[in-house]
Amino acid sequence: MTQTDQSRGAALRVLELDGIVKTFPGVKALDGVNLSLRAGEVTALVGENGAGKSTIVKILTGIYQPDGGEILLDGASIRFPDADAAARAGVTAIHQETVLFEELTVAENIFIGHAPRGRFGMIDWAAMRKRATEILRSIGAEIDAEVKLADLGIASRHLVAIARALSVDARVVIMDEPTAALSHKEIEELFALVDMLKSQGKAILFISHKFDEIFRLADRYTVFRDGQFVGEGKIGDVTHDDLVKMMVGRAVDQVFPKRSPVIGAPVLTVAGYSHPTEFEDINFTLRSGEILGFYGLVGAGRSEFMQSLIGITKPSKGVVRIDDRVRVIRSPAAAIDEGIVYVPEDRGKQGAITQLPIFQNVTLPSLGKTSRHGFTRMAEEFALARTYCERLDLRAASLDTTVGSLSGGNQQKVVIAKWLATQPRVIILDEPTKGIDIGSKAAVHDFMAELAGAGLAVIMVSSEIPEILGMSDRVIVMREGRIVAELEGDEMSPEVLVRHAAGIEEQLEAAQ
Amino acid sequence: MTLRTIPREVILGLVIIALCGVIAARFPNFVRPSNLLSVATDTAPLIMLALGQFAVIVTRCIDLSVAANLALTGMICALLNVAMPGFPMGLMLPLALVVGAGLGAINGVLVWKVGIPPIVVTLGTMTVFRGIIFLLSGGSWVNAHEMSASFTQFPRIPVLGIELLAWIAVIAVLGVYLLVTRTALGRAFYAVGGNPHAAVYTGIDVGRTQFLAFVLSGALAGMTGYLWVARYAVAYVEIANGFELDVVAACVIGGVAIAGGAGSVGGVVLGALFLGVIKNALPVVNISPFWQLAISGTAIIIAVALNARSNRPKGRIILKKAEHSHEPV
Amino acid sequence: MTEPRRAPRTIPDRLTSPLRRNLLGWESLLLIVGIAIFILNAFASPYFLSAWSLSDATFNFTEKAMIAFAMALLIVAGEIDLSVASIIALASTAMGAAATAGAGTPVLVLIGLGTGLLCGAFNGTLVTRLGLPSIVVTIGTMSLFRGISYIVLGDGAYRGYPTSFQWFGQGYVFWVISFEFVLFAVLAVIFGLLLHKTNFGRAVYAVGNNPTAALFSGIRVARVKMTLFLLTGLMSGVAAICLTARLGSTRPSIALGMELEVVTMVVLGGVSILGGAGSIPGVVIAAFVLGLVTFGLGLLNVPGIVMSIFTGALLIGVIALPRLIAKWRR
Amino acid sequence: KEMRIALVVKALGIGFFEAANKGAEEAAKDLGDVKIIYTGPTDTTAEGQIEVLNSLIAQKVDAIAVTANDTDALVPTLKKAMQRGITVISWDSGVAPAGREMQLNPSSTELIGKMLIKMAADNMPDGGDVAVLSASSTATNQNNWIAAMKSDMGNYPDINLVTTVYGDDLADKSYREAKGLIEKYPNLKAIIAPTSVGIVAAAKAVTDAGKIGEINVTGLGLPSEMAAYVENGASKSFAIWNPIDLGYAATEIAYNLAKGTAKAEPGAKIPMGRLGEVTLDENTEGAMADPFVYDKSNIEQFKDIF
Ligand SMILES: Nc1ncnc2c1ncn2[C@@H]1O[C@H](COP(=O)(O)OP(=O)(O)OP(=O)(O)O)[C@@H](O)[C@H]1O
Ligand SMILES: Nc1ncnc2c1ncn2[C@@H]1O[C@H](COP(=O)(O)OP(=O)(O)OP(=O)(O)O)[C@@H](O)[C@H]1O
Ligand SMILES: [Mg+2]
Ligand SMILES: [Mg+2]
Repeated sequence: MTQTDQSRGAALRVLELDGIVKTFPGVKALDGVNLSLRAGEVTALVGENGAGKSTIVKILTGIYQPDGGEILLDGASIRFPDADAAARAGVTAIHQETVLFEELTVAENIFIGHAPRGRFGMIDWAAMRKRATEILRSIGAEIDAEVKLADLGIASRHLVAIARALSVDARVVIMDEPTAALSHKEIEELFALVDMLKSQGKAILFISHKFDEIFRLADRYTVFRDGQFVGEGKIGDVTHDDLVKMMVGRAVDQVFPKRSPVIGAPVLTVAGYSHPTEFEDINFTLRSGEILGFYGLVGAGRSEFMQSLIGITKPSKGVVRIDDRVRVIRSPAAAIDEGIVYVPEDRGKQGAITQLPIFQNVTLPSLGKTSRHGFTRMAEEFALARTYCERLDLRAASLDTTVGSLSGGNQQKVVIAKWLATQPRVIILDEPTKGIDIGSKAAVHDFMAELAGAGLAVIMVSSEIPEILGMSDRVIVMREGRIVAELEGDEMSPEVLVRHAAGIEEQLEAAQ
Repeated sequence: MTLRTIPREVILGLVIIALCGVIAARFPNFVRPSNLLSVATDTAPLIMLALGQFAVIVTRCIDLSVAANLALTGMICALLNVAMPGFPMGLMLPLALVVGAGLGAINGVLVWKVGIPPIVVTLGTMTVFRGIIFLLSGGSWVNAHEMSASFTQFPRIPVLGIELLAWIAVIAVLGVYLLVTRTALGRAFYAVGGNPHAAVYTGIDVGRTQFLAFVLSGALAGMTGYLWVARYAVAYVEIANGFELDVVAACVIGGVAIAGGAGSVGGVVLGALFLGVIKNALPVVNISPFWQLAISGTAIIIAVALNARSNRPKGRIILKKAEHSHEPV
Repeated sequence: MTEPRRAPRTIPDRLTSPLRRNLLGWESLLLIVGIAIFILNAFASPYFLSAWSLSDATFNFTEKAMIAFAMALLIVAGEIDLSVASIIALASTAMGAAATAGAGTPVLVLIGLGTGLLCGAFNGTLVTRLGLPSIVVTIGTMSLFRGISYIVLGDGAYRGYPTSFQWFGQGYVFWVISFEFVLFAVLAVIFGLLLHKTNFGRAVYAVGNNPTAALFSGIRVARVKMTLFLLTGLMSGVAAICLTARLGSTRPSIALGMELEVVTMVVLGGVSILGGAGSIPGVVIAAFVLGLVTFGLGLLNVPGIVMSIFTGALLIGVIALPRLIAKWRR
Repeated sequence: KEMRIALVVKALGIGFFEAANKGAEEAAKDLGDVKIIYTGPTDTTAEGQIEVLNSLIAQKVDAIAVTANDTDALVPTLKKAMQRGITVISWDSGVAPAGREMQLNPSSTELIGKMLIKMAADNMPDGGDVAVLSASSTATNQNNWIAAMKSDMGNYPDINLVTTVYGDDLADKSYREAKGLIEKYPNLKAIIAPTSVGIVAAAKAVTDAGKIGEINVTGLGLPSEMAAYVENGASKSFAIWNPIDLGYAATEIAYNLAKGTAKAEPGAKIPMGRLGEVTLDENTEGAMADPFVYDKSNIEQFKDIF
């Protein structure tokens, strides 16, 4: 690098972190890390689950206070005592967890904390609605600003979170896994947005586990590993494999496990399953040893349908056969008894009990196995939990730490471990690798393959095409609560999947 | 329209009207305008306390000390009146407001700065406040003849034919309405209660917001304390004992979510009026006094159950045809 | 597969032993407070350290504590029952009516327990079937249950309890050890085991911390809650038997206001009012602490209302202290 | 050694009992070697009184003079007290005979009942409706007086008792009940409230409703609390015995029984210091004195005393 290059770089650096340290009870989340963000550039922050990425985001937005080190804004040292201070300094973020208010309207969710004021300092609702609608339109989201957030789906909520981040006039925009809950179309719109922000000279920090996104968007990269700074540089100077190596400390092959499926007898047959508002006329058969992929855009109703299979919602019509016998499943407990388990998508709400320790989470659905006469047996619980957690390469200080203190990806592993421990016959995994790092993803995939090999029937709901194609023996595509295609073998290609999921195929058929 | 799509305020309003109708069938005098007005006036203290409680519950807290705060502030006003009969009445109400707010602030600080759960804090201060009344008054009553006439007459001063007490309640309702719908603080109440975690991310100081809700609740309780003591012309340790549960019940009947984040001023006022009608009607209608407790308990349960039915979470609407017919089955 | 996976790392079971964690826990703090109060009492009043005094003192908390055990489980599961005192009134009234009609002691006991269960079932049904918040439901049933007592009894009273029945409230098992105290101790052990050592107890914690995740994990959440309401009703029935036997009569105002004392006991025992955390040993110690405070102050003839300043301050103080220390350390 | 006599009241903070305490202290001073422990629960519950009694038993006081929240519920505890050698008497609101050595009634129940209806009747020459506002439905003395009053109503054929309501000795509840009475019975001529809390609330309700002169409030009350309403005419007259004397008498009796200078048995005469002596009937009950009527003519004189 030449002298001028360096000084120009320094001038562009809007925000710098120097030697940031952050410890939680028992964990050193950040151990003297550096990070610099430059105007008009996208910096990708990569690292395994628990590397400390989200922690840095929280420090930058004033939610956590660092135990050591310095934050420099335009070269001057600064502190962010709370989220408001960070926003006023021009730092805004889309957090990993959606942090919104169900009972408030979309407009208010976007503007709470900095609502436009009218006379007597009272909130100007009209102005707020108008500006909210403008911002939503600018990111291509067709969401009514006046509806309650509770009435929106996950994807729309995420768009509201993005709109909120844009509602402050920021110089630094942070995005912590913004695409995790978005589908193809919305991701494209987000990318366009990032390009626009870049052209406006904003400094952007982009966090993602998806490498294609990183190579597509980022100008620079920074790598953390286990709370430590590993390296940084221009994205053009590294290859995919280099980056993975820096992140994990070794090479990881992205190839999905090779399987030679032995497909057996039908285990689960669903016929004419319908619900008044959520899905209609679902028919399919699942065989032992098979991995059946469910693809669709986010919001296609896959989760709702899967949840009705385990008795969370009641279908209005249709039957389920298990081993050719009709069964009515009224509750998840009954489903577990039948050998059907569902690994939910929303791990914070449905998957994990974050306040309880890891081992208690893992054994919760299998308490019958680790107890005698209804009395719990600690040693057996630990043994069971350890077996499955270590298989999934969980990173945790001990099995007695609470799940809430784990990183997002590690929480996901606990949730998967918990369901595997029930030793089911049919396992439904809803977005099983959402938000988990590349190494752990491979571990989950391996494990899925192994389960299918051992004769389990697996349903995998995923919105990631490579994962669907790499893992499934057969794919069902859902759209607006209906099955629109069932694909096998050579029919399974990215284009076909997207066309069915987006409804292009249907339009074509209708046109003919 | 189904039961679920009608706003709860309307349902509650209809229930109250129906209730009045039933009472009128047995006792026509009950629905005379003058009597209805007097019922509303009698309910004013409950409305004011419920407004404060509403703010507190919306922020995901609860204030069980309101009745004790009322009693303590009322006793302080009464003792002040006895000691200085010349104390100007124009200042008595603001003074009660400040004293009440101070007591509310004690709750608020314990919740905000020490981080004790609100129900624990207020369960504690509830008994402590009552104890302090005993210490202040030596356990004896302050009676009508010890109070100055202007002290006891204040809440009854008629303005446009309606007692001042009722006007003060109306002002409190409007004030709280503007506060929660049109100010940043009011919206922060909802945000904090709806999702405290997210509130931190949006730069709202959760503890401070809850503190302010407690101060509001305390101020309203204190103000009501003076009005109560003046109206009934007596102050003693046990006044309004157990009233906190009525206040909470009024809020919940009015549709305030006990888990925080949801509720409306209109609902709260109607919830309080519902209880007010029942409490005032029972002694009037020819019902054995021994039935009153069971009846008001049943009424609370039915009101809450009705309310919950109109508020069932709807399933998501994914199917296109379902979206158009828009009639959740 | 081109490269063997990294050998999995071993995760230790736990970093701190359960014993050490308990030593630093809430229960220890409370125990210290309890011992301090005991010593203070012994110094403050010459009458305190006598076997009969201490035995009499236990009556100040045994009945409340029995309910508090069940209430602790209910609160851990994220619900609450404010109608317990009214259940006592109703159960006592039912027993009184039966006694007047000539029922014997065993029948009376069954009626007391049965009424408690019925009331618990009523609360539980409203909460689990209609999905109503328990705090509100039980504010309503609190009036309803006691209201029924008033309807039945009016300004009258039931008196004619058989002499053998009175043993439940006035009997001594051994020297100064009353029946109530023995029952209290036995129930403490049963509830301790139930919450801390059984699958049901684990389900209670799971439900209290995250009912949705618990449901998805195959726990029958509604059934767990229903069981807890039944249990609370049952224990209110047990307390009704003891209290009625101790008083030897029933009026509708029996046990008025006891619900708040029970909740105070549970919360002082370290049960998180928000659900999901708490222990039975904590509640047991809290029962002793509250009993000692009221009895000790009673010996000094401190009026009850002034006592309540102490209990209120104790409640806030004991909970505030560890938090303040943690803050101050940082 | 000084003798410790506990004066246990229904609830602390009620003016009537505070006055009784004054009398007890007066007796203690007269007797010289007596210490009064004035105590009671905060609200009028039997359980609260039992806790208080338990602590008194533990303190080994010499005598307990109690006015009961519940006739029967205190019996087991008081029996225990007597077994441990403590002298137990009840006064004002009595305890069932098994739980005490004697009961001191402020006045005879019949006399009070007669007085209640007479005070109402004296001010309603044309007869009409009257209603009773009582304290809690479990209060023994209230119920007895009302029963006695009802049995004397045959002498007043023009007077019609329409209902009995309960204010639970809570000012606001009593007020609401009184208002309800006024609303419901347009022809109501008098409210009889044999409770010092209820009578004040009723007088206030009548005043507020602008019914002074139409509805007369009478019953049992304290001059200090009622003075304002006698002056404004809401209450023409009311009665009470002197609570100071009552406390004084209870203390004297407890002292004499504990000392052994008298024995509580049917027919016994027990000295009460300056008040002479009380004679016990077959239920070991005795009456202290006749009730005394207060009206415009004498209220000034007493309102600062009790
Ligand atoms: N509130 C907390 N209390 C205790 N430990 C925490 C807390 N938050 C984070 N940690 C720990 O800090 C470390 C870093 O977590 P962080 O959430 O920053 O990881 P991440 O890089 O964002 O991972 P992911 O890719 O899974 O989102 C982890 O070991 C986590 O367990
Ligand atoms: N408005 C809402 N109310 C309640 N739950 C919702 C709402 N929107 C989404 N969810 C839940 O969040 C999760 C994710 O929703 P998402 O928008 O992904 O829809 P989905 O039906 O899961 O679609 P798919 O699984 O096909 O992506 C689901 O479990 C869904 O039940
Ligand atoms: Mg993260
Ligand atoms: Mg989904």
